[in-house]
Amino acid sequence: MTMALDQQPKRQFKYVGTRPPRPDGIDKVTGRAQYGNDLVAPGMLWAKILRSPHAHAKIVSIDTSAAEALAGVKAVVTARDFPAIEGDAGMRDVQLNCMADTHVWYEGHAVAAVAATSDALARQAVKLIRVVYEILPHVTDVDAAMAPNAPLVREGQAMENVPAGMSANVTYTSEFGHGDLTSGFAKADLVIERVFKTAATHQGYIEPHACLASMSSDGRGELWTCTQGHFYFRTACAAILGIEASGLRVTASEIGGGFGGKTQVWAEPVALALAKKSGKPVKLTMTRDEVFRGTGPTVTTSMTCKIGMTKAGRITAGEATLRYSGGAYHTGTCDMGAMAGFAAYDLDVVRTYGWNVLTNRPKEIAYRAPGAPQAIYAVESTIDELCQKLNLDPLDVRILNAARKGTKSSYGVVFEDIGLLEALHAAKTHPHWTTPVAPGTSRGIACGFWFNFGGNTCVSLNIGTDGTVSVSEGNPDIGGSRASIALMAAEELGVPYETVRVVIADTASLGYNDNTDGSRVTFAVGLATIKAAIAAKTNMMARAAQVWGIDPEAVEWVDGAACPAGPNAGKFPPMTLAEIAANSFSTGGPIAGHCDFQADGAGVSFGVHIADVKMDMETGKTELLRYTVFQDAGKAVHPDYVEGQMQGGAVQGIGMALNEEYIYSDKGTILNAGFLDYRIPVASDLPMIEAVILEIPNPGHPYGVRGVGETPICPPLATMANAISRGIGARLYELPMSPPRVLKAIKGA
Amino acid sequence: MVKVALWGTLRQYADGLAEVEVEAATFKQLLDVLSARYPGLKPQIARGVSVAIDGRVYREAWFTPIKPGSQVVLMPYMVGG
Amino acid sequence: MRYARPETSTEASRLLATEPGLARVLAGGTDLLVQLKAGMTEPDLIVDIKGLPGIAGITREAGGFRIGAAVPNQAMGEDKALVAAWPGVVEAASLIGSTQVQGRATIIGNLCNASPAGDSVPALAAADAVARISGPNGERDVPALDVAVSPGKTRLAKGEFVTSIFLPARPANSGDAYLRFIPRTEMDIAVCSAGVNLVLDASGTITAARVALGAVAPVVLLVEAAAAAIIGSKLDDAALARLAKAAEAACRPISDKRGTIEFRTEVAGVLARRAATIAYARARAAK
Amino acid sequence: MSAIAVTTTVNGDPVQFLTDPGETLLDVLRYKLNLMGAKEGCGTGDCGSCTVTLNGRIVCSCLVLGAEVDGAEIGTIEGLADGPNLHPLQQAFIDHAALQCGICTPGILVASKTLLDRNPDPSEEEIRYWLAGNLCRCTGYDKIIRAVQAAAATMRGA
Repeated sequence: MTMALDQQPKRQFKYVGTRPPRPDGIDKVTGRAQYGNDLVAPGMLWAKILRSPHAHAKIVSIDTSAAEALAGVKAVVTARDFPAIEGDAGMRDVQLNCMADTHVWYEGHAVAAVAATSDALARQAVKLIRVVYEILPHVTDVDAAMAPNAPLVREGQAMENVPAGMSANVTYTSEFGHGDLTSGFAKADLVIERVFKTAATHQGYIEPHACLASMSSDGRGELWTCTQGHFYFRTACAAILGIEASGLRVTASEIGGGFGGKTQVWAEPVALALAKKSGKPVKLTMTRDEVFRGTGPTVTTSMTCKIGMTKAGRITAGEATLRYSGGAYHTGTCDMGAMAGFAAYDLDVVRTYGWNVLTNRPKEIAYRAPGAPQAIYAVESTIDELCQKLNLDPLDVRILNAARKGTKSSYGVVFEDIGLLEALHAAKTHPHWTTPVAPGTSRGIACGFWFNFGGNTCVSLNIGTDGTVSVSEGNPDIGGSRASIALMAAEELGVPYETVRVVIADTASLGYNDNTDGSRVTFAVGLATIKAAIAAKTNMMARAAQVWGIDPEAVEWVDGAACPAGPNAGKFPPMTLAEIAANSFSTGGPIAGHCDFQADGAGVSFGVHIADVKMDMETGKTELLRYTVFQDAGKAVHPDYVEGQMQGGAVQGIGMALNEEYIYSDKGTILNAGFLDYRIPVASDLPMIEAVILEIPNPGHPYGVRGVGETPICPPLATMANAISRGIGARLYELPMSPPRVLKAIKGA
Repeated sequence: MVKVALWGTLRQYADGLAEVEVEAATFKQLLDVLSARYPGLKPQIARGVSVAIDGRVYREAWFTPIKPGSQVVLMPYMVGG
Repeated sequence: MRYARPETSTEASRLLATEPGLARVLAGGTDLLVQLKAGMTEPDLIVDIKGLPGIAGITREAGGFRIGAAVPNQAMGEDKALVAAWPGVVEAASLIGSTQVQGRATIIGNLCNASPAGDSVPALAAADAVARISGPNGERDVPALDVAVSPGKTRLAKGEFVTSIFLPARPANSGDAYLRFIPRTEMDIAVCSAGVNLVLDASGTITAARVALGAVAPVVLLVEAAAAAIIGSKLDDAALARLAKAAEAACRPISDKRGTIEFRTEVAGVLARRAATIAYARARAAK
Repeated sequence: MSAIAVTTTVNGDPVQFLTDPGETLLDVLRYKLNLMGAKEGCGTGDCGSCTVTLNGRIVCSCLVLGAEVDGAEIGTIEGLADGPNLHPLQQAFIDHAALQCGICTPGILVASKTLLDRNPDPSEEEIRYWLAGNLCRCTGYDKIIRAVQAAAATMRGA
């Protein structure tokens, strides 16, 4: 019996790779599924947060007495209700972001909150809170924040690696890469250096943050919330409130989108503090306006990219400096951009620099491949411009330079099996690429990359006495993961998909699970499920061996049943999982498998996108005619949902490219905090998005699975920029490429 | 002995070296040896580092074994969306 | 806040006129409820006019059309005779908001919201539509173009509200069109817009024209110079160029989150040209 | 502030409730009638996740006052299935993986149902424009459009 995970990924599947209905489908098409805002409790209060109208100010005083005196108001909290966290600067920042104490650092920063017997009363009560501010100079533009004499956002935030003489708003720098730049650029026939800027964009999930909190005087609490990671939320809420984590049970509701934006606490600690103070359950739901003003967008960036290329199209050296700002806080997002920017290429000489800059903007939080789309936009645009100037085919140049197995990546790691070349070759022979570009239209292509994560994972798999299977896992299902996990359990156990039920356990019922992020769930939770299934199978084979009176080593698992392994083991008919389960009370009790581990070996994923556009040369408007995504999924467990990730990620990237941006007034306030003027793509903006899945198995997973969620947001920015620049005969260096900017570029061309 | 590649930022704290040789059988031993030899690395190690061993990334597991001759690359600890 | 649903216009005017606090008229509610949600308005009284007799219908009158204040824009698109006579006005109405908003929003609400970017207004102005106003002193008629006086402000006196819009009868060989510029294909407020209404003679020469521009000034502009630039022509390229130039010359927009002065000015000329081309083709096809 | 008594029909059932003048139909449905299927994504009519039918037209229930619907006929996602039997659109959305997070799904289904009631064979473009007011951030709309097309074909008996 060899039950260790094979190093060679499995290639023959019965269930994995099929497209069955998702287990939560009926709940979600009938309106029964319960999301963050869908739970109510007897005696519940309604909460409302008061937010700063100023981009940067000192809080002189807060007078809550009038709000407290309003009939129906049961609790008011301010920073005084949150004991200051010591010894963990990162968590202290999270705490200060949930509730400002001495300063507000951006418009929308929470300063107080109220719980009252109705939503209307809570809204009335926050208006009665009197906050005296001393307004301070603000800065929202990343380049302006680095200029001499820029307003100082926060004092004393610079880390040890910031060189002397830099703006005090620079808090962190990093450097990656290898090779000698001078000789690398010297080998090039053409070197160009370009400066790019990208606007902050919001994750734009349709479900606003919402939670229902209750907390007793003994410190025991319950939190129901829409989250990408209820275990982290428990940790953060406990730290921010100064309570024991074990006292708090967090249950993840169904989640109406996150894309990284629900990996961090915003309102939840505030709701818990109000519940603690009032002694009653508290419902706190953000408005859309609050979501835009008060929760995390992406970084806003300014980037310099320099690339040298030979006449034959070989890149001789690449260098990029990424100036990222994620608001008034430290973020490591510039690291990820600096590592990802050139990852698609096999380069002898590459150097990237990341800078984190403070501005008076909301605290950045991860958005699908955080930091990567922007850096990749700069690199892929610069490469495309070199191709244009050297009259080279942009796809052939990418094939010539593509990273492959054995390539030392720009961030130092040597790649294992990767699928970039396969994706590029698939693109080259695809009808989209082989169809000539129609007159009056233009075509762009770009590559993208994401690392993919594994991480802390805990799964329990229970065999029911009737032969059905339940899997308890700890990662909210944000896009069909229940289906893919059930498929992997069915595959490993050899039982029908329909007999497997997957539940998302609360924090009191299962060990810690990392957030649903980093494209980790299908990989890591799937791996844990396979391991738990193997443990259950081992148990079941031992039971069969006992019944047969043979050695457990002489039993193997075939098609959902224990069988004697080979002719020497004895002649017994297969004993099915259902038969073993039915006899479990007589053979030793309930049967389960468990896995708690740290999943490593998540394979990186590459994608290639092609776009055809038609430009209105008189208005600067872009019409997207055709879009194709090629991506390596390792093994597509449920291909529908893999395609869905590729399509959805691409469209988010198209939104970043065309219209999405935070627009600021000269007072540092946001002018477009709503879906009317923060323009995410609507159905009529788009063609069908063709998704071509490639399967180059990840050697780190028994089925070859790679994460797929994040890579597809990386290529579209440059894919669209490259298509537009070829269409209008001029290149834009700033995102979004909104019609006024495009028209200006046309006029200037 | 294993050779450990440092990302650019860290080199200033390691005598300017892009690669250092250390005696370590696990990720934790590696971090301990580096902290002791190059105290300037401590703030970044406290913020979080991951390691890639022969091309596979381990996000934080201390007791990940490192075989002699392995290709070891340090990376900043990362978050995703 | 109180809610009233009067059953006669007289009662509605009385409620609006006698309310000591702020009274707001509710028809489709697609602007009012957004303002309520944002706390931009805190009325003491909401007067729902959807219960008034005749307010929800489109009726034929003097060869033209009278459209009640509670007719949702979607219903305008469902009236085949109206679409045939005033395709530009119906297009403008059908561009306001999503399908969901179309089921509620009204052109009169759009007019009374007094935004320079309201989609129906340039088309109504080009059509020379007339708003009928009901108030404490009875009814009066005002050109639709004159209802708004500045952004968010109308000519309506206390107690007055618009009960219907009248679109006149069409002469032979006439046609209208409306175009707006938005960054997406739907769901946006017009960055700038143009409504054009033409009457031709049998040979195709333009004998009468009205050109209105939206979102390029504090109120919708009726640009007589733009009309003059094409009257007497068969909308040849030279006439179109004169039209665009006259339209651009009339623009005095602002730069804001939706567009710049330069962009609005330039694109207003483009839209005027394109709308005129569509209106001309319609007029040529019309009997 | 005085409450207003409203008698109406929701999914064919007679319903009575008391509402404050400023209360939206969405809040009435969710918190007075316990019909949580309509979601508030924006509260300003820009996302469509609160879509219901009001006398046969789709509306954003966040832009309707509860007080306005006296005597009206309202349809919500909860009324789409016939008891345990899913509507062809609901089945098509499951079969075609037309939802990821599912928060926009109730609104899109109600809107699509009304489209197919009016036009049993809509083109891709007609579906896209009809649904332009229903934001979906997960799918890129591709599978939603295909699911509506498939349901339309099923309902036509094609």
